Amino acid sequence: MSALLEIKSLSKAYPGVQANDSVSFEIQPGEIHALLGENGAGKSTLVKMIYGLVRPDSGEMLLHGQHFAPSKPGEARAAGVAMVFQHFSLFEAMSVAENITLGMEDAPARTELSAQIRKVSAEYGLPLDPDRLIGDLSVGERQRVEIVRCLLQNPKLLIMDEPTSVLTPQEVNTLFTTLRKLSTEGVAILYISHKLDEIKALCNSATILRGGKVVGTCVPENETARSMAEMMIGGELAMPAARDFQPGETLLELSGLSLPSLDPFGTSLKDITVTLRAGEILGVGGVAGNGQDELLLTLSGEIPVAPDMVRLKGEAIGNLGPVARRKRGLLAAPEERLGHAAVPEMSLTENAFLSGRVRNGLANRGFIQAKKRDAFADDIVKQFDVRTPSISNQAKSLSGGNLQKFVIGREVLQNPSVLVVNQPTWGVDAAAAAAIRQALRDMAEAGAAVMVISQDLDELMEMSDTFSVLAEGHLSAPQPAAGLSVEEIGLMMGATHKEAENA
Amino acid sequence: MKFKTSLAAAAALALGLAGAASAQTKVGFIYVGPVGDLGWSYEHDQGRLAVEEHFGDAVETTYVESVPEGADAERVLTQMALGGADIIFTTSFGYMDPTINVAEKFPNVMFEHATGYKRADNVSTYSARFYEGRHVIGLIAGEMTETNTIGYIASFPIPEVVRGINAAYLAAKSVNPDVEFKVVWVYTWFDPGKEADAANALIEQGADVIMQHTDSPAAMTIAEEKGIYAFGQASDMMQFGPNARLSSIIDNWAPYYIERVQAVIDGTWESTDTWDGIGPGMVEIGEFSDKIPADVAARAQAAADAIAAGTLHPFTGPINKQDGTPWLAAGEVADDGTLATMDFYVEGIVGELPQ
Amino acid sequence: MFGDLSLVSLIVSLMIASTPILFAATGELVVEKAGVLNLGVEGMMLIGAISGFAVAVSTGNPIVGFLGAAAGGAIAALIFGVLTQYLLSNQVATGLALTLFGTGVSALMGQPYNGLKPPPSPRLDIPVLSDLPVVGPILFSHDIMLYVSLLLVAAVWYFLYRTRGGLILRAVGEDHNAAHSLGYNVILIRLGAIAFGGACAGVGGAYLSLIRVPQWTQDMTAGVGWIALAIVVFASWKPYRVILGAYLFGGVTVLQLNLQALGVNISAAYLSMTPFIVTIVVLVIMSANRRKTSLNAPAMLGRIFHASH
Amino acid sequence: MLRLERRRQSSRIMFWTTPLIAVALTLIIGGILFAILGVNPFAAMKIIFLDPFFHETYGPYSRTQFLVKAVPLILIATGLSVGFRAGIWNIGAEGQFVMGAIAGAAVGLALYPAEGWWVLPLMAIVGALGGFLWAMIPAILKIKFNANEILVSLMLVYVSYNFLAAMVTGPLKNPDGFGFPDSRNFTDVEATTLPLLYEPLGLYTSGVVALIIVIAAYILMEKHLLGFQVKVTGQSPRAAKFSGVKPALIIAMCLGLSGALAGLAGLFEVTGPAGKLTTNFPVGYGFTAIIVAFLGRLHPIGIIIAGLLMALTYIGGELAQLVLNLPAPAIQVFQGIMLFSILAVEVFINYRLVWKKEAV
Repeated sequence: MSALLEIKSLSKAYPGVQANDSVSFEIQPGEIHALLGENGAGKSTLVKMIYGLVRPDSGEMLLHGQHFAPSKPGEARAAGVAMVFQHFSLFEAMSVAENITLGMEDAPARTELSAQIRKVSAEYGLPLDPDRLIGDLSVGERQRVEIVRCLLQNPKLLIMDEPTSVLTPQEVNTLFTTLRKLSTEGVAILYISHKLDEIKALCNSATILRGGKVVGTCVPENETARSMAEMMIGGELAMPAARDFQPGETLLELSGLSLPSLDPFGTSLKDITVTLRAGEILGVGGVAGNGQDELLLTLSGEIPVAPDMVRLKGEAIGNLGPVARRKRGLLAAPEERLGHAAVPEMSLTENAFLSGRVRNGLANRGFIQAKKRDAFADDIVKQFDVRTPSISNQAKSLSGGNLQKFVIGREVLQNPSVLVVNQPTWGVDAAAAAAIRQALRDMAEAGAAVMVISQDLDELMEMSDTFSVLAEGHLSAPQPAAGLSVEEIGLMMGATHKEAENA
Repeated sequence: MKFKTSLAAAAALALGLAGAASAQTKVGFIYVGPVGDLGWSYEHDQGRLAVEEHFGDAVETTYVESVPEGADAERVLTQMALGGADIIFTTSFGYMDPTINVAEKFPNVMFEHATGYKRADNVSTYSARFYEGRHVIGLIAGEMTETNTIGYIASFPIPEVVRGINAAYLAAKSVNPDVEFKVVWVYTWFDPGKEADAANALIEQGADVIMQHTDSPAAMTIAEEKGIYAFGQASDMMQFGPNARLSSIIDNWAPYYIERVQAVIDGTWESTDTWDGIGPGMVEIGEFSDKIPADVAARAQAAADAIAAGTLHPFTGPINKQDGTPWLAAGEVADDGTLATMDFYVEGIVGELPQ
Repeated sequence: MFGDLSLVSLIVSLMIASTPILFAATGELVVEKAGVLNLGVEGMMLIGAISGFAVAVSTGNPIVGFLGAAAGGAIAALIFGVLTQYLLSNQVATGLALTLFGTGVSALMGQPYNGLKPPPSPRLDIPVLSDLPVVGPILFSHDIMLYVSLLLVAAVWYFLYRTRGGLILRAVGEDHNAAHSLGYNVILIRLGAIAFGGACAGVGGAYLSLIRVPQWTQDMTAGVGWIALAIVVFASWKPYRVILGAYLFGGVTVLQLNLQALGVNISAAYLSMTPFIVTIVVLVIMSANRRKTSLNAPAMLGRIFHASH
Repeated sequence: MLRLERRRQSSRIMFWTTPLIAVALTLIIGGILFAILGVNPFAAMKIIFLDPFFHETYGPYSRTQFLVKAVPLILIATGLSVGFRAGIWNIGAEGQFVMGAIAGAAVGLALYPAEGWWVLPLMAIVGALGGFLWAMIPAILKIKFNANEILVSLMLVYVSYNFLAAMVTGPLKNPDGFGFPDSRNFTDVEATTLPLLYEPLGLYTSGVVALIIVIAAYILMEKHLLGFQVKVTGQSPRAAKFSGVKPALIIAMCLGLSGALAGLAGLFEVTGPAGKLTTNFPVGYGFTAIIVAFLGRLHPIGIIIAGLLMALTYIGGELAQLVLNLPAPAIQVFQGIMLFSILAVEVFINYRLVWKKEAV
């Protein structure tokens, strides 16, 4: 059987980075092929070249044995290559049908398309209403839109970039069923993920990238998650040791925290009640778009609520803004590094000032204390091993991991009583992620309370003392994390989903 | 003594008033609008071109257009004077103070300020008795209207404009006792779109003859389109309304400009206050359209001739003010002082004069 | 007191007074739907007014003149397009520069055309129909371009909401990164929208110089372009509401002049302010509902797009 | 194929060299324009850029006019730049300029013919207040109703023009002015005359005030928390909220400050160079200042340079009209080209041009 897609020594360089360095591999029809690698290993660049978004500097691709060099996604789609992006290419203010049309080459007329969407989506167990606005859909449903859009074009090769990072375990199962069905129909799937258990369960073969080069291939069935991880990072994986958890006094209390959504497509928070004690790390799991951003905003003070809804050490502070909350010891680190936690165009010193001003006294009667500010920035860079030529470099010039270390370090070094972090290690390489997790643990050890909102269940399992799930704006009652299995968590997510639907 | 005036005077003296020795007579003009406005500034520029044509190489003219009144005008005037101008025409009311200020610094340069009231040894003022023209076209309008409604597009409520409305109204009324004036104030000298809208509004309100005291030919083109009558303002505007145009009041600055430049060349220039009308040709009545019946045309022409000869004054009593209080007794003629500051409507005009 | 105010003729003249705004605002709506904010409408209108006038005078054909106006407006808009789309310049500043530039260029171009009269534009005087009372003058006896302006709004609506091209254009304005990753050429689509907006503004300008006034005079738009920009927001980016907005503004303008002509005793200076004040008031009402506004407003309005790969 | 590539770090070199490139571009394109108009481009450039300083006849005087023209532009642009850096687009400084002048002038006329050192400062305060309050209209409408400040502030310009017309033909009309539409001349009374401090440079008190304000603006923007908050708001509104900035406060401050400075500039103009209120009092300083703010890259020092440069093109442009008979609109086009050039090259601070060969 001849290969569906052959990749022959593709290379692509960006300023300062060799994104892909002579990458070669093959995909057979019907094969589910995993592309493994850490962030920055070159996976995304590679699939973008296959999809026609990026042009290789050198090398060649063959599709069905024919020379294949798409200059734009339209050409790739015409040749039978479809792609589901990690960040969906969906338009919130438009309907499902409109979104699907936009991703198709020769879309049929409206009514016919709607019928097709209903038919195909039902066939593959991904039901969709073509007339709903994307903005009103959950993240899982949005992914369905992306997949159905691909399926409608009868692809020969389906590329999926980190498809499960936004799904509940149950949704993951549904997706896998769909993908296996496609595979039996002869569709090849190029599957990018860093979730090794899933790859073991789903993929027939795997190509491993590191630093833009192919460093190995394997049959995932025959490997352990650990062995594949070590191939990815090129070294030994250190597993953290379990921690003793002795809860102290109550620091943060949320009672009946509710928030109608401000943004037309946001999620509202519904009656969240939970307490955080000194020394505790509370992991908040759940799929993005279920109120995670809103929860962080109400805790950071960016969205004020009724005073009683948020209490810090007994004081009602729900109506206070970020500055007043910082003064009292409640700090937060939002998910989005560039544009929320940090200002891209500003230097690290200015970004240190951004949230560090209040607790570290970086301004006197409104006048900026430049020396103190720079010293603080310097401190963060040193203690958190932020790799940057200088503290006067712009935030945008740092790599994701380094900037994340800076952002977390900035809050940790302000010595908070309570720190709320959203996705602390998203898109961060393993070493930096480990450092960040360690810093958060150390803080809890020293008597602070930490709330970690994350979609990475592994991370939550590794760090949390207590665990709860945020779904459709509801927060489940926290349970001790030790001993929870993924299945149980899945059920928690499902349960909250049901609760929400019944509510 | 103003603080700001002494400075440039010093500068000018230090330079020994450059250019004074030049053989050519240098004539400067500053305009408040673009020369392409086809109205006020355009007609002054026609005067400048007439000067150039009349004197040929003996004079050199220069102009700066679209000069805002105030500080900018003062600067441009100073630069003109420094550049060796022998005589400068400042062609807008708002140039009054700048003209006086600059004239103080350049005693050897002659200044001619249009429409103002401040003079000095080297500053003359000149203006046209447009109200004389308005009397003539008022007569025609009064005869030509069938709806007895005359629309008047007015710019700003200043004496010049008020005088025009009163003169036209009195004349129209004298030939048609039922005539009514509808006045729309547009608060701009030049906004073709708005002037066109105003013309339309007046037509909707029944006007079948339009007069205007704004600068663009927009109203004329609307009148042409709607098949009613209008009069050219500042320039003849024949091309914009071959059917609509009954006559026009044309600003003809050329004779005055030529005369004053000649005076400079001859060394006979002295400060004067000129307020000329139809007689000396500063106000010209455009050719009568053949739409005007012969008898009407003859009467209008007779009135124009009488005004030119000084035997008829458009403001001759008895005239009451709008509120009914007497202004001029029978046979009494308005004095220039009252005319220059006129801020009231005469009896019979409806509507309130904006204050 | 309002007895003399004929509603029919008021409507007829407000339609004429509003048409330049309608053209320009409809064009700008398309530009903004693509995610671009072009504040240079005034400049493009002036360039359109003179190019349309010049072409109409030299060919003797007003329709060719309008085509020339569209071309002139589009070319002016493309200066803005190249600067903002390729050189990533700030859209607010570039739009203002375009107005300054357009004002000057149109005045230079217009010098030979001062005082000329354009050829008359064809009118739609359908015999019987235009003599009907009320509907006759309102519906059946205008110049052709007035109908074109209404057709344009309908066409823009159809394009935006019923065709694939319109869908793509809206997608670009909604999320340029997503549109880019689906393979749409964001920059070219935006350039197209910008050129279209310029063409519409140009035609709007030419409506002034060829029909409404009709003559060429320097700076003749006198702020209409800015009003057009306001109308787009106030229409909350919906084509049919642009008609409403433009006619409302034109209506207030015409009404205040009519009230003066009627001799209503309100100071003329204060009456002259009313169109602007009414615009502000309606703008406020339309904006106050944040949720609705943010649904209609193109999410990428005024944002700079640069493909990172 | 040429394409732009984002720099990891903004280029300091380009930050300083792009203005020079822009000037070079302006000279080239402007030169072509002048050549098309039949004017020797070298002569035109010399007259516009050099003669206002060095011409033996015009220079000595033009030098004194430079600040007269530049100071209001700098004053207004400084206020606008603060707002622009916060992403708040006050396009209506022209209206605030007019309202400031009217408010201050009204006080002066009410007190007429009062003598005393306190009259002018009082007028200045009321003038600034007039501009401030006029700018608070778009501010409040934006804060309360989310109304777009670009459009509201702009509509208010037209309202202010009509208001000015009503004032000078009504309550503020000069009683000794023979019914003409203007106010009394403030420079006829010493107490309401803006003092001219140093004649050879045309330096009015307003120039000193402007300098102090520019320095204060620099300190505000570079050394003070408020300036920091303004910048964060402009660059990243979400990060600003995260850091604790209250958007309403920034909106009110930015519009209020720019309104107050525009109002102050209006009052200085009416008590100094212009002398009185007329319907033609506004000459577009409020609009030109927007351009000056951008030319100066929204930076206080840049704005001083840009204000002087803009003043130079006005004064030089008038000389070009006078000497070369260059039409006034040509100068407008030239200014437009200058602004386009500045905007076009700014991209190279954050991006660089790379040559990409077509691969595959």
